Amino acid sequence: MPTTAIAGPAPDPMGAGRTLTPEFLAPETPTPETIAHLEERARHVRLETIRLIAIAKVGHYSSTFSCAELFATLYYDAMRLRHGEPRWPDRDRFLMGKGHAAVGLYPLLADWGFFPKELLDGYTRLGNPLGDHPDMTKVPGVDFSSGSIGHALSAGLGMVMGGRMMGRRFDVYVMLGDGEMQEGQVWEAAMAAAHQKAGNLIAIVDRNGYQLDGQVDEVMGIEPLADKWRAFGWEVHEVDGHDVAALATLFRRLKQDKTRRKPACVIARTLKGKGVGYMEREAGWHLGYLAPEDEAAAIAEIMGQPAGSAILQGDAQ
Amino acid sequence: MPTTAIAGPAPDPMGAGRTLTPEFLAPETPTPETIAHLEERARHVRLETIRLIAIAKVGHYSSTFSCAELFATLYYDAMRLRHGEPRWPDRDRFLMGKGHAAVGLYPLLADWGFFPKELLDGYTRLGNPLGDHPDMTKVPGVDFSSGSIGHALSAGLGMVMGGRMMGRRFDVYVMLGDGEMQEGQVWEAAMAAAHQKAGNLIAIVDRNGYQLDGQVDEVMGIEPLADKWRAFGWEVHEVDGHDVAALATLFRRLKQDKTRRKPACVIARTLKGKGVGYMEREAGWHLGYLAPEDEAAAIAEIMGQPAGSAILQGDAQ
Amino acid sequence: MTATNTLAGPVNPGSWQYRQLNARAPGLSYLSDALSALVEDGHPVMAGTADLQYSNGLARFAARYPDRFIQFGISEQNMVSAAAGIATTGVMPFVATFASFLGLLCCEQIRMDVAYSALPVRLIGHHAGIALGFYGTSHHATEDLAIMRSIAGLTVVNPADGPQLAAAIKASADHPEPIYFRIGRGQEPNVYDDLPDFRFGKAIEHETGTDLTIIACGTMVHPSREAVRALRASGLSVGLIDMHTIKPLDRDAVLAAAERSRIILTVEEHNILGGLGGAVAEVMAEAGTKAVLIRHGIRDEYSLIAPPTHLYRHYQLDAAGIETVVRDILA
Amino acid sequence: MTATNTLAGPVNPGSWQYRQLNARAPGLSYLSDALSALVEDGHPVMAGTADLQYSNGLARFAARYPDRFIQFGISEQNMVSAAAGIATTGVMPFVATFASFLGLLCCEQIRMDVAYSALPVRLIGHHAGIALGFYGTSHHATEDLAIMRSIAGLTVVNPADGPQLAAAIKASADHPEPIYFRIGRGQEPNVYDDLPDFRFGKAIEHETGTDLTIIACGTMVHPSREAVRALRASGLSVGLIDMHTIKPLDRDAVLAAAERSRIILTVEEHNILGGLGGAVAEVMAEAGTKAVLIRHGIRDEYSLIAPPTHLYRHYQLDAAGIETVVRDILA
Ligand SMILES: Cc1ncc(C[n+]2csc(CCOP(=O)(O)OP(=O)(O)O)c2C)c(N)n1
Ligand SMILES: Cc1ncc(C[n+]2csc(CCOP(=O)(O)OP(=O)(O)O)c2C)c(N)n1
Ligand SMILES: [Mg+2]
Ligand SMILES: [Mg+2]
Repeated sequence: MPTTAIAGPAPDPMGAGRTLTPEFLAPETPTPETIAHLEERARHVRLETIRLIAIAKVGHYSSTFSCAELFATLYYDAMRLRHGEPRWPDRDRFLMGKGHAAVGLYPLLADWGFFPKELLDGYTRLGNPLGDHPDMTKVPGVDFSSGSIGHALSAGLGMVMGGRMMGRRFDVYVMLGDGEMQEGQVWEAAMAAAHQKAGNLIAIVDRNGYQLDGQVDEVMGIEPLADKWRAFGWEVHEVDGHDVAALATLFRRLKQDKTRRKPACVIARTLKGKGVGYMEREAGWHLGYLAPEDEAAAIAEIMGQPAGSAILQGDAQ
Repeated sequence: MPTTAIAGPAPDPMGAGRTLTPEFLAPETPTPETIAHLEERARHVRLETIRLIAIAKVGHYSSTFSCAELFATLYYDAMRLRHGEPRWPDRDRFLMGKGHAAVGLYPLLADWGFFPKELLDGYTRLGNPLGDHPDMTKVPGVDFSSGSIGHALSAGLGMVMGGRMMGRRFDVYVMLGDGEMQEGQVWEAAMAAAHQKAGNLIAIVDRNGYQLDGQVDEVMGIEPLADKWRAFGWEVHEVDGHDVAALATLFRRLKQDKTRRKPACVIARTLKGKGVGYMEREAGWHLGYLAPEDEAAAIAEIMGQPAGSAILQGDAQ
Repeated sequence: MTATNTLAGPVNPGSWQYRQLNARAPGLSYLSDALSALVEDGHPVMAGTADLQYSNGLARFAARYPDRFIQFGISEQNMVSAAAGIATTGVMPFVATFASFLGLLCCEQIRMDVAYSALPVRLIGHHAGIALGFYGTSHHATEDLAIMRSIAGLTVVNPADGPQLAAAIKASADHPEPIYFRIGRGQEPNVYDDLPDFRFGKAIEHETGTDLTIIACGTMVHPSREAVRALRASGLSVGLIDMHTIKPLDRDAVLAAAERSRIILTVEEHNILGGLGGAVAEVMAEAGTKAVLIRHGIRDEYSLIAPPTHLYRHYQLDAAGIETVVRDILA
Repeated sequence: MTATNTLAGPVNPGSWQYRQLNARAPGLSYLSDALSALVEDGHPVMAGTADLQYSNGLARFAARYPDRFIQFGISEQNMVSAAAGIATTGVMPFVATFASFLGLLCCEQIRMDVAYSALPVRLIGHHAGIALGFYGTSHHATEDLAIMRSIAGLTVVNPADGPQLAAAIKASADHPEPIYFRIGRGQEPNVYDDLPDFRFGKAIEHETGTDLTIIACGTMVHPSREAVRALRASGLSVGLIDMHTIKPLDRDAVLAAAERSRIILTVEEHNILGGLGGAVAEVMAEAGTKAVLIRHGIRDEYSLIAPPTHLYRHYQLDAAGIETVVRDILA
């Protein structure tokens, strides 16, 4: 794959004064074409999320928006997959501790030919396999079922151990919510993964700052998060979770580093609701529903247009 | 309480090259009389442990021996208790994550007049309240039932929160095993305690290096342990868990520091089986039984006599 | 207020987000209001949840009594064990989360720290059964009654609606045992008026019948009542019992019904193994009643996903479905 | 070897420590040996435990196949979820810990990651019931059958002894569903000879009788058999069924016994609510059998503490106790 060096630290779109560490500027950076493609795929995730939630009439908008770039980068750059072969034994695995963002994953699995795209249109309808949380027994391409927050890292570790015994080498990516850090089982798994030197296990924390009841720091503070993972024996990387170039670079490096004996934790700084202004500012959009007019405005904003007049009709809530 | 300054760092009986930090040498140090008393009480714990296990015909020798000085210092120096009043609402609380060491606690509770000493003689017999693990519904003075490793820190935090609401100020001491660090619920509680600024919650880790199946580092490594607690928002103190002077000094300081807003974790470096040579060297004595002759030799060793001839009759196992 | 572009939110009345849940599920108010009433009566109540204060409506209680509310974040097990610790200090803790997490994830903490320790903790498992529809199995709880019923020293209550929940919470102030309350999603129609009579362990007989008696609990009482009305209107002698307390079970009510009716039909939003049906089966088999038992509910399988009402229809757990089940039995 | 003072250990044959458990509980070998046999037959077996390799005897398997053994430390929930992950790769994982921790603490992980995910994980809950005597309630499991039975898609087996466990493990190689094996402490006398016939869901009839049939499971089969011998010797017509599979339950065996006998007595080292007694009650009540059911076991209470054999005597769960229970019933 051709590589292009990035000239300097990428600007931090979150404006929090963070800069990307040199690691993210290493040779293995994606081309502008790749970057554009990943950005387009992230937009696709957001648009499909809106479309599918409109069918269900309730869904997890902002949880999915915060990890759209993560989904895109993993499924179109980082992971080794085979089109149409969801059960290829040597594929990389992807698990979601935050299974409630599955609505953003399904379109990508359909795109990979793991199931017919038409299934998406029946999202959450009786008899359809696609629910709010992913079910591995029903949905080809879902590597593990979830919905009960906190199990996924353990299951991912199990895949590493099983792969080791079966003599297969694949990487296992586990995406976790930042609220999920409060579940004890995550730390059981973290400790065990370090003990087992699970170098091919990669945890990704979607550090969007919010959980159901509000700001993570107010509900149940989890900082200093990087110190926690380090103290549990992990190699820690912090990255802007909406910068596909930085993400792709980091995941490529992690994949290439075959000598790593520690599992790696990627703390992805994100915005919950990223892409739709009012969602970025209102925790409640973890779960909700957009009536058609509001949906149109959200779509317009995601497509890069200034938010439409519908939003200006009345007071903000 | 009169105080005596210790001249210099106390020698480290574990010979591991550790020295006590200046904190332990602060003014509030116990008198030589107190030290002698605490040491005598720790011996009492060990001797009673041996006596009671002989009744049960199986028990946790080495788990109890490692925390004998902790028991003694807590119950005869650190904790605020009232003789004969196990339910005094303002008493300090003591909980055991490692409930399997309760055999060493019962004699102290009897000593405090919480129940008749004669009950000890029926340890584990049908109808007697004293079992291998402590049961708060049966044994006056037991502040919380345990046996399932990992719950105690949560329950202790609950006591802090309840006391706060009821306007009572007491300290809550929770003794945890080092193997117990592997239970995720411990970290849930640790995170929550820091979030709740539970300054009157004190966790004590009996860092004896062994769990049931062997060395903690081999079974499931927990280091760097102090870093873990710190990353979870706790103030951490490391201390020689067999040095009653150091322990008493530390616990006194922790009690006096009413400004602390962080919970405090005391990592007590101990020897599993401390006091009986072969137990210190053989992990199997977590659970076992000593026939009368071996028991006599163990008692002799604890009493400070060189181990008797019984031990030399045959081969070591 | 002048809305700027970036601050503006949705404006259409059909749009809603999580914090507005209470408006969409009015039944959510009962829990908070019943707890507030206890506080007003001078009881040392404390409430807690695990990152679900809008789902169970405790946000309402928290706003009113911030010092009596504890937010545990996503750590249900810590919450239950901590509630037990809280209870040792004389406080009366109520902790709430989805029934799937309370009744299953915290099952061992409930046994050890709450029930075996005999501490008066009140556990509220909400959105029980298949109420969370297309959230799927992780969020369904069709095992919790069986699990909680196996735990000694625990009272297990499955109120039919908000008013009965409120009555049960009021009654709990004098109840010495820990209690597991199993409730729905706050969108169920009410069966009872405000604060109906409530006694732990005392079933409520709505109708008596000789052909068949339905024994229902929780969310199934309302559709069962609708079904019974229709069945009686067409001349069938069908009885109905609201078995709100699953443990201790009202044996006398079961035996009286089994004496009177040829058939007992249990209806529950739960696996037909081990829950209400299982509890009634134990009484009937031991008494050797002449009546036979039929259990209606989730037939030992993982529910499909779909919106809740679609699932109730699919599994014949709505009024029409229950009516059909009874007609088929009596045909 | 010349023993020096500090290195010397106990020398008296009566003294023993944890690592010597296998010698004291010979039944502990069956698990490891059965797994080793699977390995030898070419099955991709992996075993794991949570800091209890001497308690369940897996140390023996670990010594033989270190690469097929995973030590999880004291983190049972991580173990169960990881086992599910392992199973996705084609490996057949067996994970073991005390039944109290497996069946209760890990209940939600078992439902979500194992049963709902339909992964062929094998769960071994050992020292079930009150086998851990004076370790007390934390280590007792008198709820696990009720809990596991409520979980869809899980096979629940309670072998009577080591040989039957070995036979069930052998049979499990071709069993598509996840399995919960509930076993004792490895000190039970054997009921069967080496590798007896075993079919999941097919009960074993030891004796038939018209007065009463005992349906027992697990550790209660042996004392029940002793009791039945004595009862029959004194002229009573008492049958005995080993109901090793609690789920799926052998309905036909229950109904045949209920047809033949006036009374069915279930005997289990478990709460009489929801477990074997509950499962049999469901079948009997639904069939409307003429026979009545009596459930013997732990009567919905927390066991006293005492050495196990004292407890079995106290709760009438030994041969003499079961015999007395039957005589009292038939008196
Ligand atoms: C064990 C468990 N408890 C509670 C829930 C309910 N729940 C769903 S999403 C959520 C908040 C998740 O927050 P976070 O992990 O930060 O994920 P985000 O959506 O912000 O990415 C909660 C509490 C759950 N799914 N599982
Ligand atoms: C939840 C749980 N799992 C397993 C056990 C069995 N068990 C009893 S003691 C022990 C080892 C404890 O080791 P550690 O915490 O280091 O305590 P120590 O005895 O060394 O002080 C284990 C695994 C238990 N009691 N609880
Ligand atoms: Mg979040
Ligand atoms: Mg230890």
